[in-house]
This record gives sequence, structure tokens and C-alpha cells, in this order.
Amino acid sequence: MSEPQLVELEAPAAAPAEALLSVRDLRVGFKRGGGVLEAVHSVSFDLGQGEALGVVGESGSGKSVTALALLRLLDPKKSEITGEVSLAGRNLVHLNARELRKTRGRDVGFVFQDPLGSLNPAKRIEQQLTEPLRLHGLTSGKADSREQALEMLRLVGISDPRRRLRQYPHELSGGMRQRVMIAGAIITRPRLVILDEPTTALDVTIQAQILDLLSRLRVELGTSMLLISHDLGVVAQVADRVSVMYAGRIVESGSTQEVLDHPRHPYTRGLIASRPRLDSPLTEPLVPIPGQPPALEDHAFDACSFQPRCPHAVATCKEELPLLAGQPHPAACWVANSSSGARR
Amino acid sequence: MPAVLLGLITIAALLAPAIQPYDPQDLTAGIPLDPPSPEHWFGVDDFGRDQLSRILDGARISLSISGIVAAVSMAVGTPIGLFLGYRRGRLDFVVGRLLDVMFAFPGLLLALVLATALGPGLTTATIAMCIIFTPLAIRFVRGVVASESVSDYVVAARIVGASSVRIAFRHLLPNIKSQLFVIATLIMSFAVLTEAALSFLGVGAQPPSASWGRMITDGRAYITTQPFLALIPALAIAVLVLLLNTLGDGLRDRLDSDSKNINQGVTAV
Amino acid sequence: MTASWAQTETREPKQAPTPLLDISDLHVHFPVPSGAFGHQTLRAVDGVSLTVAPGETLGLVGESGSGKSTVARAVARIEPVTSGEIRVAGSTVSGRKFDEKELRRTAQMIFQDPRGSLNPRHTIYQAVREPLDIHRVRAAGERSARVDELLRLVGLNPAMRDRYPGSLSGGQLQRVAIARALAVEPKLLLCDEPVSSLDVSVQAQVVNLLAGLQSEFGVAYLFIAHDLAVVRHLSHRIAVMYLGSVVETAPTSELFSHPRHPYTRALIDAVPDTTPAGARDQIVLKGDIPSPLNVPSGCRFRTRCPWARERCATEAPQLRETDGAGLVACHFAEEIAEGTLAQRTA
Amino acid sequence: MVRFIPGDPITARLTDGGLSPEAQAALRSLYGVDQPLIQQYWSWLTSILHGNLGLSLTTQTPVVDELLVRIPRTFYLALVGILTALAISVPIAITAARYSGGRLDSLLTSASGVLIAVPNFVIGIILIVVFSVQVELFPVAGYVDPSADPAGFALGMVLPALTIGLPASAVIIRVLRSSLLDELRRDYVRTAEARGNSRLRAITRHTLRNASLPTVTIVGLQVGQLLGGALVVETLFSYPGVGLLLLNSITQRDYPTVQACLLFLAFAFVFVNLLTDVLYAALNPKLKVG
Amino acid sequence: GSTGGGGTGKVAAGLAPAATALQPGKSIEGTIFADIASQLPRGGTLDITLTQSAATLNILSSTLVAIQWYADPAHDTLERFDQHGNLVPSLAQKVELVNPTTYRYTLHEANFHNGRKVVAQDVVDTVEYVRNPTLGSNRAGTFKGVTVRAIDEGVVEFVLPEPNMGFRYYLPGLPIVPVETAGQLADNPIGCGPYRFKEWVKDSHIDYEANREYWNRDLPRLDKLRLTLRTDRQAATQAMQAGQTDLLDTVPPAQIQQFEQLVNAGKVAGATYTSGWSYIGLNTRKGPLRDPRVRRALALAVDRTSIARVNGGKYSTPVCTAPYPPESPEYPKDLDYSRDLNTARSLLEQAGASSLKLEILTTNAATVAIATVVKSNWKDIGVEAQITQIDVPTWVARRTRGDFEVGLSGWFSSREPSYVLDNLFTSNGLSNFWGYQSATADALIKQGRTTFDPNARRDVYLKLLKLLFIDEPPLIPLTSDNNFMVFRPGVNGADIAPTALTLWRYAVAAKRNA
Ligand SMILES: Nc1ncnc2c1ncn2[C@@H]1O[C@H](COP(=O)(O)OP(=O)(O)OP(=O)(O)O)[C@@H](O)[C@H]1O
Ligand SMILES: Nc1ncnc2c1ncn2[C@@H]1O[C@H](COP(=O)(O)OP(=O)(O)OP(=O)(O)O)[C@@H](O)[C@H]1O
Ligand SMILES: [Mg+2]
Ligand SMILES: [Mg+2]
Repeated sequence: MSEPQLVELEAPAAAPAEALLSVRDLRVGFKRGGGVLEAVHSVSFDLGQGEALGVVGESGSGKSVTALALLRLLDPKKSEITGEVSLAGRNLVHLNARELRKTRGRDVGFVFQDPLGSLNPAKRIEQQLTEPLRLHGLTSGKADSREQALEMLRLVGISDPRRRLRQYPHELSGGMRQRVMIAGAIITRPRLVILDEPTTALDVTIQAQILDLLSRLRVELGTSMLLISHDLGVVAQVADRVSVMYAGRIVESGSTQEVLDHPRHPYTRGLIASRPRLDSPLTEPLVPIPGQPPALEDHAFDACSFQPRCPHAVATCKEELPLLAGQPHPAACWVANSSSGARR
Repeated sequence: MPAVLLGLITIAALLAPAIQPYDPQDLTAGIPLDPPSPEHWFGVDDFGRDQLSRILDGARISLSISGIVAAVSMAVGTPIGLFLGYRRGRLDFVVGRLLDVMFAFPGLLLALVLATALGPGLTTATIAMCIIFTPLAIRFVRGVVASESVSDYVVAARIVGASSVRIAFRHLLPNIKSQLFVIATLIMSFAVLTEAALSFLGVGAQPPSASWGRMITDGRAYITTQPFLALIPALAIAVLVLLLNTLGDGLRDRLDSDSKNINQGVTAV
Repeated sequence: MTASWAQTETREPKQAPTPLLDISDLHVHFPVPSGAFGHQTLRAVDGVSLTVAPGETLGLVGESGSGKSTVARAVARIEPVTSGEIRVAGSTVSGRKFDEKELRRTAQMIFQDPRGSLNPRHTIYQAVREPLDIHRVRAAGERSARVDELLRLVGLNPAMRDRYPGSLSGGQLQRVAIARALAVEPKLLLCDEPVSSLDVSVQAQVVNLLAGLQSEFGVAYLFIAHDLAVVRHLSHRIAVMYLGSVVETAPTSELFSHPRHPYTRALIDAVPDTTPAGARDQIVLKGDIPSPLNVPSGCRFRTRCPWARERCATEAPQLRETDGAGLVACHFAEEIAEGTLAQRTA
Repeated sequence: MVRFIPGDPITARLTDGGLSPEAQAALRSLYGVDQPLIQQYWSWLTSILHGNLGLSLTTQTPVVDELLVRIPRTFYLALVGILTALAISVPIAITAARYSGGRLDSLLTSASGVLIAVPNFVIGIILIVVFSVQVELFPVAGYVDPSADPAGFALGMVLPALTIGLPASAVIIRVLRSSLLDELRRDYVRTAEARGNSRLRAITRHTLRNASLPTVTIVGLQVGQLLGGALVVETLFSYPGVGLLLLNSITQRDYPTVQACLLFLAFAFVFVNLLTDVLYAALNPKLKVG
Repeated sequence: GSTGGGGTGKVAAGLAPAATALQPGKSIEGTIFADIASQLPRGGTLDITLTQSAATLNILSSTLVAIQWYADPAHDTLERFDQHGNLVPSLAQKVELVNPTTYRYTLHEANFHNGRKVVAQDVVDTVEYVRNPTLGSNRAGTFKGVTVRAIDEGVVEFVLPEPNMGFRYYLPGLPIVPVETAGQLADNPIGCGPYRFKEWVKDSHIDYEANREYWNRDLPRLDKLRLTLRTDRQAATQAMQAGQTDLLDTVPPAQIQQFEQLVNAGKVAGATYTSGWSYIGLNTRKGPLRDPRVRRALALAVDRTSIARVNGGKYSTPVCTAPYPPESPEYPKDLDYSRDLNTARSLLEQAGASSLKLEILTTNAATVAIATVVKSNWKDIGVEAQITQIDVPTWVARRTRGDFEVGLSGWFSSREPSYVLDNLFTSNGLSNFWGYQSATADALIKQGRTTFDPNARRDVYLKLLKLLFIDEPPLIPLTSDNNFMVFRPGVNGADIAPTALTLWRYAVAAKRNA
């Protein structure tokens, strides 16, 4: 097994000139007990204008924390964020609270996993939809706000939008609520929308509707999207590129098609293989990944975190942290990146 | 921490006869109304009794009364609460409303009427408090059991074939043990406060008892000239109740989930 | 057990003379308080008939709130049966009086959330031992060894027996729950989304375990999941539920190759696939699932059905046989299959 | 219950005996207290239905008259007490929740913990000593007719209101703070912040109303305790409300008045609970038709 | 607590020598307060704090202290106690003892508040009203066997069944009312007193305004009088301290010290007056208490000095030698009340009551304080006592039933011995709660009541007191209680007229800076 090349280590280094969002060496730690537990370790990625990036990973892999850290939506008393998050050239990590608030909701829209919990149960849809407009001074008055809200509801395909405006969240179905959330996130025409598992709480048929909507909105609005999901299938429907996270790190990243068709990291491969598919032969047993994902406390810093579960692990995997590198798309795996283990 | 301090108070109360510097009833322990001094840390009361010795004596009364009240109401309340909470239904509904009414009715009033009927005194006060706090205990236990018994593990136990009794005692009880303890501390602290209020209204402890509530009431006459006479027992009550509450709160915080519905909001009297 | 995978040649249903579980015309209605004093009736399960043969897996799929769990819970007698009959191994369990011990020994259940379904204060050993004690399975002296045996069977190290659920992972806990259910040596296991709460990478372990146990002991499963792919993988036959009733049942391969009910088609189409969007010709349903408090007249799927006709609003379709194996509740199943019925344009 | 208090109203009216047995018997039959308890109770029940609460045994005037005079007073006291409690507790709870986990939070929470631990009459005593005797700011005790002297009435209400309000505010602070914290953990708060709301605005505009639901429930439950507290406060401040009437009537064994007071308290409780239900519904959109 | 009049005095002031009792064939004339009334300032409102609540203003319905205090200002009586403790005609201008059993009163020209003239028949009607059993007044007993008749419009005559030296002392307790308005006495009293009733806010205050038609045009001095109820004793005290009231009498012993400081600092004025005496009542029908030796032992064990300390401090006289003031001609000089534990123990031993357990009933803070000392005293002779505090009605009921062992109480003092001793100790006395039966005592009491000669009376009462207070006490006299009262320095008349129960203190109260 050969040492990885230095060139390869710099793989995702320089951001493309047109990158809207550029994240470099993002680390997020949580204060627990006396110390700090790091949940996200040195995550870097870029997102171009109009591009959709999918982030996939199992529960606890750090997807949400990464997304929240971008806009510093984590409780500052309980967390520490370091690194660089630049949105259209501005580093969000160093903004003061006021400037940050101006960015939130205006430049970046957010959609969360649970559409019921994410809407204030005590406020009418109209109040919630138009709040970003009011907060950012994007409205000339109540009537104008309402018009904009109506337009958004129509855009996300909600029937009878006038009536909906007067309703409370609990009066809407799950799918409708998620549409309302999406409408609220795009009402200020932000350049970036972050969607954290927008369909996980929904039924499959509703999920299909929402994914359909997202694809459409991308085309119609040209908004960049950061789509988070634990389901490779979901990401595949919407995203151009995908990053796979495991234990707080991006372990593989590339165009959606490439990663799905030719996964390089054993974890990505395991994920694909362990997931039953509708087109797999009926009698074929699933191939599970043995073991469990590591707990936050067990994240490795001088070894590959996946190594205990990896069928291909070699000695190096236990001794050194693999870096995201390699061709044709980068993966953080000693075996994949060594000449002998390299695919193709 | 509160547990340790409570332990210390309990030990002090138990050892009171041995460690109190004077006989708490001795009218010649000091010069009446003497302020706190090295001989009499907490001063001397209007009868010439040593206040520290009386506070120690009072700790015994407060702890034993609140202990008895908590024990009785929990002993009655736990099985009933378990039964009602686990087997919800019409009976539970009726009993629940009844308990609401009983709980809502000013407990102090009940104690007052009872004390007038049975004659005042600690025994009456204790009986009255047992009567007041038993519905409270039932209510709390029932709430805890109700929220616990929708847990899957209770359903799972049923599916495995466990009988109601088995579920109640083998499954529910161990899981709500600490909640029960929280309720007990809550009732204890209510009892301490209620006893003080009853003494204030003249139907609690009778003289020359050194119950803290009684001491405040007696010491009130000197509030402007010898404030220590009323304030020290008041402080003692505050400390005891605070410790009990902190102990309960701490426990509750350590219990996750729904144990919050052991009402944090309800206070005594 | 080292989850030995017994190769099952085919997943075609095994025809048995007497079904192990026989549900006929089951209704489970819940009163839901509304207004100051009144209440509405929530039709969680509304006329469901199903059978499960010994050693068979019946997959039960459908959207959230369609009544899948309620069916299983009614069988386990956790929910009261409003009407209809449930027979388990020949004995009726739906009446007011039934042999509870008997039912518990025949049918066991595993839940979606393994952490919640194990008593946090009981060790793994206590959890698995309890059913042995209750039902006096084996001599008292042998039970301890039996617990170890059961743990091994589900792929756990018996050295774990003294640990509490708090210190185990979700996958391990689900194994414990399975061991506990297996302790009484049941013939039927009601699995209510047993893998939904597990990590994607761990799901497959439990799925394989369940498959292995079936081939080894011949346990029948009523397997509930909303993930079609998982159900497909494990089931001999599949029943699709929509809003409290079964709209289609068919052998697994048949269901996927020739879905007859429009809802089944939509369901299959909606499974996010790794093929990018647009590459498939999907039916995307319009609108939302109606409330079980207010079930549409006639065919309950008509509000979302692209092929709905007037007849659907007035006449409720019954489960009926069509050309292939399986039953479907749709007036126009044949026409849709042949492509002779046009979709409505919204 | 009421009738089992030892001592009967006739002997209770006399401090120093001196009444011949014949005279006592004449009196008892006059007031009907010589009849069996059941019969007395029955006639009481039937007369209630006629809106007649009976005659007071001590004043021989209709109990209703006296009760009607007292009810507004106790009502004011309770109302001002509650308002005081709210005025104190809501800003404090918000502050504590906003800086939760911080030093200010723990200071405020422990202060409210101490307030809960002190018997409320002690609070009253301390308030009197400090603000009436030492500073001579407020009247010590006594009641001023609001129609005759509104300013005097208001001044006289300050300390009683605080005595009721302070412990109640401590309770509200704790409940409201913890439900605010519960609410703050909910996703919609994160959504609100993601839209550009500040923390404070998220609390006041978004969580306060939702957090007030459990608070309303608990405050409703507290009403009984509040009425009990009024008993102590009315005694402490010689405030002639229903509580004092009840206490005196118990001492004087004036059964019709005692019964009427208890009846009122029961009604007050039911009424306030109804009120909390209405409030709950008003605050909870789920109980509203959109 | 109980009713009656007593001597008066400023702090440390003694009573004036007693006027000799009215002898048969003699008469007394006079105008009460004639000497002081005209010198007091006029005008102003006085706020007087009361601490006991009353349920009715019907002053004739009961001798309950609170009722007396509440309704007082509206009423006038045939005779009153003056500031020296002597009886002086008031509504009457003259009283005459026609023969040993006949008293004749001549009335002033006076009007009731409803404008009607007060006539002799009103006195007759008032007595009849009091006697009516449906009123249930415990005053009724005082007029048992007494015939009342109007001689003419202005003269009324009381004919007693036998001579009774104490009879006149009952009359300050008989306010004369117009019986046609008696129905409203309970909440809107009409009398012929120096003040008119204006308003009663129950459990709060009573307002009176000056009656300018009062027969004595020198009175009243105030324009308005407000009686404010502050049931909480501490609140009452604090109101005085905070300058929110003008007058507060019966300062609880516990607060005397702090008031003395204020008196010395010139912030308030103080005065003391004798109001009565405290005793431990023993139920002579109960168990070992039947034995006079046991009762005597209990009396010998009591440490009166300690009791005085907690019961009025230096304003309490450790020994109550007799239930009447030392200025009375019948006051005994040489009765021995000293503490003697040894004799007490041996008496108990003789009686075979070595391990005695007793329950002491108390009703208020003052009696509780006394009981606390008594409990400790009795412990010294091996008697276990338990203190129980009950409310007054319960105490009254239990006492009437004879359902008690030991009860702490007090009684008023009076210049006239028979007035005090009759009811308390005669075998069938209305207030003989102790079940005390003694032919000797009965005979002595009757003798005292009917004897007019002062020297003969002194001998009778000396014998009686030795029997009742020392040899076989049905009650153990404790201390003579001097009450301490405080008032604002601006209040006049208060210092010369402080007494617990007489009606006149309101009449002469005045405020300097009106
Ligand atoms: N506020 C917090 N305090 C402490 N630890 C946290 C906090 N939020 C998240 N974590 C931890 O950080 C890790 C990553 O969490 P994150 O929510 O990003 O996972 P995720 O990939 O979004 O998973 P899921 O699919 O469950 O949403 C987890 O181990 C989680 O326990
Ligand atoms: N105990 C109950 N009381 C009232 N309604 C109930 C009860 N249990 C279930 N329901 C309702 O019955 C309907 C069917 O619920 P059920 O849990 O069976 O659905 P499900 O198909 O299992 O859905 P999911 O996929 O979400 O688990 C739902 O609308 C649910 O709200
Ligand atoms: Mg997440
Ligand atoms: Mg379900």
C-alpha cells in the first residue's frame, strides 16, 4: 500500500470561482461535561450558483449540525464553531449577531425535517409566511405581504391558498405544511435554500410530490440547494452532486450519478448494498454492514472511523486518518486511494 | 448536595436530645429576649428558653410530621394512583374529577374545620394534612403512572402475558420509583409549610411545643425589637423546604421524559 | 445464532388448509372527542380481512395512519375490536372473553422502537427470562440456560445478559426484543415496523435475522413497514392498506410486477430510487390523504386517484379477484392495467 | 362537616354562661338548631334553590347580604394579587429563559425557589415590618372603602397584593420559565431564528403564547391554594373579605354563614376553572375553528 | 375575659380612696365627669383600634366584651364608673336607697337618637327586653326576682327580693334603649348615648358621630369616632407604632417593652389600669381535683412572679390577693400566697395523687404564656400538664358542660366584693363552672352580700377568701392584671379614662389637634 499523493490531498482545495457557498475546515464541537466533543470534523465543500448538493449520512453523522452551523443556528453557549463559511464572499462565521440575522431568512432559506414542529402552532399561516418579509423590510405593507404569500403558496402548489392563509398549522396535512415551510423559505428569493431532511417525516407518496416540487423550483427559481437526507434515493432525485458523511466527516463526494454507480468508499458501497431495492432479485439476501455507527464519543481522530466495520480494513486504517482524496472523485479511504485498492 | 444537607438535618434532629445545649422547655436557660450570643447562638425567647435547643427540637417535629404525612399519603396514594393510572376508564374519570375538586378546595380550610372539630394540636394537624395530601398524592401518582403506562414496554409486557399486578409492581413501580420519591419530597415540603400556616392560624402545634410554625407565630410579637425570634425559625423552614424542593427538582431533572408532569407549579396552602 | 441464511428458493405463498391468523371484516373505531361533549368516530380499521398461513410472511404496507399498526394491535388485543372476527391458530380472540395465555403463547409482537419496548430497569436477562417465567416454559432450572440460548439465537453474546437496555445500541435492543418474543416459541410474530427506527446500515442485519429465524423455526410474520423495498424483501404476500381498508393483496412478485390498484402503483412509483428523477415514468399523486374521521364515500382512494370516475364516488369497490393471483378493490383494475382508461387531467 | 364542630351556636354566643337552660332551649328552637342534622341540611338545600342562604345566627340578617358585600372585596384582592404576580413573574421568567443556564438565570430561579420555600404569612409579616412600620409607606392593616377613598384603598391593597402575589409569582416564574425553555427547544423556534428573528423576539413573539398554556393550567390549579392564601392574608391584614367572614363564622359557629362561604368558594373555584378553560381555549389555536 | 368595671390610674397611679357604699335611706347625686369634661378640647376624629371581632351590635344580647366595646358610644346607663372607679349617676341624676331592698332612680331630661324623650317606662321596658328568653341574654339572670316599675315619668324603682350590695354594679351594664327600635339593635343601634351610630363595615370599622343632643352638653368632645378592627394583634400594635391609629388599649405583654421604648422616646403616650385578675380554674368534679388537698397543692406550686413576668411584665402584680382592688375597704392585708413546693408535694402524697396528669385549656396568647409557666411549675411537683389551645366558643361550651380539667381564664375586678364572688362561687351560681359546692362558702357569700356594715363585711370576706383562694381553691388566683394602653400624645382624656369596659371612655375622649 502506497502513501497517498500530496496532490491528491488537496483535492477539494480551491473553490470554483463561481461558488456561492464555500465551506472550509468547518468544525463543530459541543460542550459536554467539562470538555468539548467535536461532532463535525473539518468539513469542506463548495456549492455553486444554481447547483443542488446532497448530503447523505446515517443518523448522527453530523448532517444537521453542519447545516445549522452554516448560519450559526446552534446555541452559542453549548457549541463551538470554527472554520470558514463564505456565502458569496462573506465569511458568516465572523458576522456579528445583527448582520447574521440579516443573512438568515434573506440570503439563505431553511426548511427543517419536521413540518409540524417547525411551524409555530399558535400563529396563522399568513403570519408565518410573511414574517421574513417583515423582518427584512421586503414588503410595503400588509396587502403586499399577503399578495407575495399567495403567490408563493400557488408556486408550491397549494390549492385554495386564500383560505390556507387564515388557517393554523394543525389544520393542514403534513405535505401541505412542508410546502408552506418551503414557501416560507423561498419567499424572500434567497440565493440558497438549505433543506434538512425535508421529506423524512412524510409518507412516500407525499415525499414523491415534494421531491417533484423541489426539482421544479430549482429550475424555475434557479436557487441553489443544500439537500440533506439519510436516503440516497431521495438525494438522487434532486441533487447534482452528493457528499456522503460518516461520523462527522465527509467520506466521499462527487456527482450523484458517479457516486451511486461507482461508489469508492466501502461505507458508501455498504450503504447501497444493505438497502433493499425494488429491482433486486427477490431471494438475494441483503448485505448488512456489521456493527454500529460510532457514538459521538467514539469518533476517531487518528484512524478511519469506519475501520471497525470495514471488511477491507488494513493496518493503516487503524493508525492514520484518511483524507478525502483520489480520482475520479474524492473518497476518504486508505484502501480505495492506495494503488492496490483503487478501483479501476 | 441537598441530600447530604438534609441528612445532616435529620441526624441533628435525631440527636437533638443529646446535642441541644439546653432543655428546650427550660424557662431558666437564659435571660428572656437575649439576642444571639456565644452561649445562646440563636438567642433566648420571651420565656427564657434557649432558641437553638428549640429549633433543634422543632426540626424533629417538622421532619417527623412531614415524614408521616408524606408516608401516609404516599402509602394510600400509590396503590390507588397505580390502579387508576394503569386501568384508566370511567372509574378513573370519576375519581379524577373528584380528586380535582378535593385538591382544588383550599386545604388550609379543611384543616381549619377539622382542627376546630377535633380540637387543635399536632395530631389533628397531621391527620388533616394526611387527608389533604392523599388526593394530591393519588393525583400525582396517577399522572405519572398514566404517562408511564403508555410506554411501549408496558404494552410489551402485556403482550408477553404479564398480569396487571405483575405489570404494576414489576414494571411500573420500579420505573416510577424516583418519581414517587419526587412526589414524596414535594408533599413533605408542602406539609412543612402547611403546618406553619396552621400554627399561624392557631390550630397547629400547641404551646409549649417548639414547632417552627409555632415559634414564628410566637416570635411575631417581638418582630420589631427581637426579630431573630421569628426570623430564625422562618429561616429554618425556608432552608428545609428549599432543600426538599432542590432534592426533588434535582431528581426530576435527572429523570428524563415526562416526569415533568409531577407538577412543579403547585404549592402548598 | 450466526444468522445463517437459509436459502429459500422461492417466496411464493405456502398454501395451508387452516390459516394461522384469520382476520375477517375487522373494524376498529376510536371515539375522538370533539366539541364540548360530543365525539366523532375515527375509523382506523374499517372492514379488513386478511389471512396469514403458518410459516408465511404477510407484508402490510400503506401510508401513515392507514391502520396497519391498529390491525396488529387488534390481533394482540391491545386495541379493542369494534366488530369482526380474529382467529389465531383456530381460536377466536376477538370476543370479550378469550384465552389470553393461549394467545400470548401463539402470537408475539415486536415494536418499532426497541428502546421504548424494553423496561429500562430490567436487565437483558430479566427481559428475556420474564416470558419464560410467566408461561412456565421449561423447568425453572433450565430457564437461565435457555435465556443464553435465545440470546445466541438472535446473534447476541450471552455475556451481555446483565446489561441494561440503556447501554445497548438500537440494533442490539431490537435483537433482545426479538429474543424476548421468541421465548414463548410463538407461531406468529407481529412485527410493527421493526426496522424503521434503526440506522440504515443496521436495518439489513435485523431483516436478515428475521428471515433466518423464519426459515429455521417456521414462524409466521405479519410484517408491517412503510418501506416497500423492505417489505418486498421479506414477504411472501403483501397487503396494501389505504385509509383503514385493504385495497390489494397479492403475492410479492405479482404485486410488484403487476400492481392492479392505482394506489399500489403510485406507492411503488413513489419509492425514491437511485435512478435520477425524470428517468422513470411515475404516477405522482395529487392531494393529501383524507382524514380517517371523514372517509370519502364510495372508493376511499377516489379523491387522489388519477382514474377516478363517477361510479367510484357512489359505489365502494369490494376486494375481488382479477386475472392474476391476488385480490384488488378497484372497479376499473382491468381497464387501468390494459391502459384503456384515461387519466383525469387535473 | 360544618355541623360537627363542637360547641353550638347558642352557647358560643355567650362568653360567661349565665343563660338558663330554658332560655337556651327557647333559642335553639328559634333558630332551628334543635332539629336533626339531616332535617337542617335538607331545609338548607331547599332554601338555596330559592336563592335563600338563610339568616346569620349572629346578626339575624340574611347571609346573602353580607356575602354580597364581601365577594367584591375578596375578588379585588385575588385579582390584584394575580395581576401583581403576573406583572412580576412574566418579565422575570422571560429574562431567566433568555439567559438560561447563565448566572442571572440561576439567580432568578433560586430567588423564586426561596420565595416558594417561605410560608406566605412570613412574607406578609416581613412586608409589614419593612414597609409599614419602618418606612411607614403603607397602612398596616385595615380596609378602606374604595368608593369613599380610592387612593387610600389602592394604598391599602399594595401589601396584601404583594403577599399574595409574591409567592404566586415565584410559582409562575418557575412554570413559565420551564415551559418557555421547553418551547425554545421546539423546532419552530429554530425556524423563527432561521428567518432572522432575534432570540428575544423569538421568545416574545413566538414562544410566550405557547408557553402560557401550561402556565394557565397551573395557575388554574392554584386557585384553590390562592383562596386558601386569601384566608391567611385577610387575617394578617384585617381585610374584611370572605375569608375573614368564614374564619369568624367558624369561631362563632354561625353555620348558615359558614355554609354560604364554603358554597361561594366552591363556586368561585368552578368559575375560575371555567375561566381558565376559556383562556386556555383562547390561547390554544387547536381549540379554535380557523 | 369577662365584663365589669375596674379602677383606673395613670402609669404608677393608684386609685383614689373609695367613697363609702350607699347606705339605706341615703342617696347620691352628681354629674359624671363634671370635673373634667368642660376642660377638654373639642372637635376632631379619633381612631381607636379594637382587636376582637363581634358579630352583632346588640349590646343587650350578651356581655361579650367585643360587643360592649363596639356598641358602647351609642348608649347611656343609669350609673357609670368614674375615672376613680366609683359609681356615679349618669343618665340618672340621683340614686336613692329607699330601704335595703329598694333603689329609686331619677332620670335626666334626655332624648333617644330617634328624638323621643327618655322616660322611666323605658327603663322598665329595657329590663323586660333583656329578660325575654328569646333574646338569650346572659344579663337576664341579674334581674332575677327584681321588680321594676315606673313611679312617674322621670322616676324608676327597682325592688330586690333581698338586700344586695352588688346590685348597683349591674347597672352600668344596662344601657337604656327605646324598645320600639330594639329590632335594629344588632346592626343599627339607637340609644341615648353621647354618639350616634353611623356605619358599620363588618370586620373593618364602625363609625360614630357626635350626638349634640346629649343630655350633658359638655359632652361629647369629639366630632367623630372611628372604631377600627385590627383582629391581628400584631397588626394592631404595628398600626400604633406606624402612627396609623390614635389609641390602642390592652397591649399584649409581649409588646409592652417595645412600647415603653416608644413612650420614653415621646412617640406615644402610655397608661396603665387595673382591669382584672387571672386564675387557673379547676374542675372540682373531676378525678383527683375533687380532693381539696390536690387543688391546694397545685396552688402552692405556682410561681406567680414568673407568671407576672410573662403576663404584663412590671404592669402585673404577682399576687392577686383578692378579686377587688386594695383600695376596697374589704381588701385582706395578710393572706399568705407564697410558693411552697414541699407542702405541695406532701399534700399530693397525702391525697395519693402522685403521678397526676392534667390538661390545661387556653384560649389566647396571654393565657398560653401563663400556661407555659404553670406547666413548668407543676412539673416541679411531678404533675404533668398538657396545654391545649381552643377557641373561645369551644371553651365556653366545654366549661358550661363541665368538660375540662384545668382552664385558664380571667375575671374583672370590682370595688364591690359580692358583685364578683356571687356568681363564681355560690353552689348554684351562674358562673360556678368549677362545680364547687360548699355550704360554708354559700353562707358567707350571702352574708357579705346583705351586710351593710363595713367592718362586719371585712371579716366575712377575709374568711371567705381564705377558704376560696387558699384552703380548698376551686380556682387558683394568679396575678392582678394591669393593662398597658398606648395612645398618640395628642389624645386627651385617654390617659384619665382608660379602662377596659366602662362606657364613658369614649364620652370624654378628645383630640388636642383637631
Ligand atoms: N445540541 C447538541 N448538543 C450536543 N450534541 C449534539 C447536539 N446536536 C447534535 N449533537 C450530536 O452531534 C452529532 C451529529 O448530530 P446531527 O444532528 O448532525 O446528526 P444528523 O446526521 O443530522 O442525524 P439525523 O439523521 O438523526 O438527523 C450526534 O451525535 C448528536 O448527538
Ligand atoms: N388509541 C387510539 N385512539 C384514537 N385514534 C387512534 C388510536 N390509535 C390509532 N389511532 C388512529 O387510527 C389511525 C390508524 O392508526 P395506525 O397507527 O394504525 O396507522 P399506521 O398505519 O400504523 O400508521 P403509521 O405508519 O404512522 O404507524 C390513525 O389515524 C391514528 O391516528
Ligand atoms: Mg438531522
Ligand atoms: Mg404504525
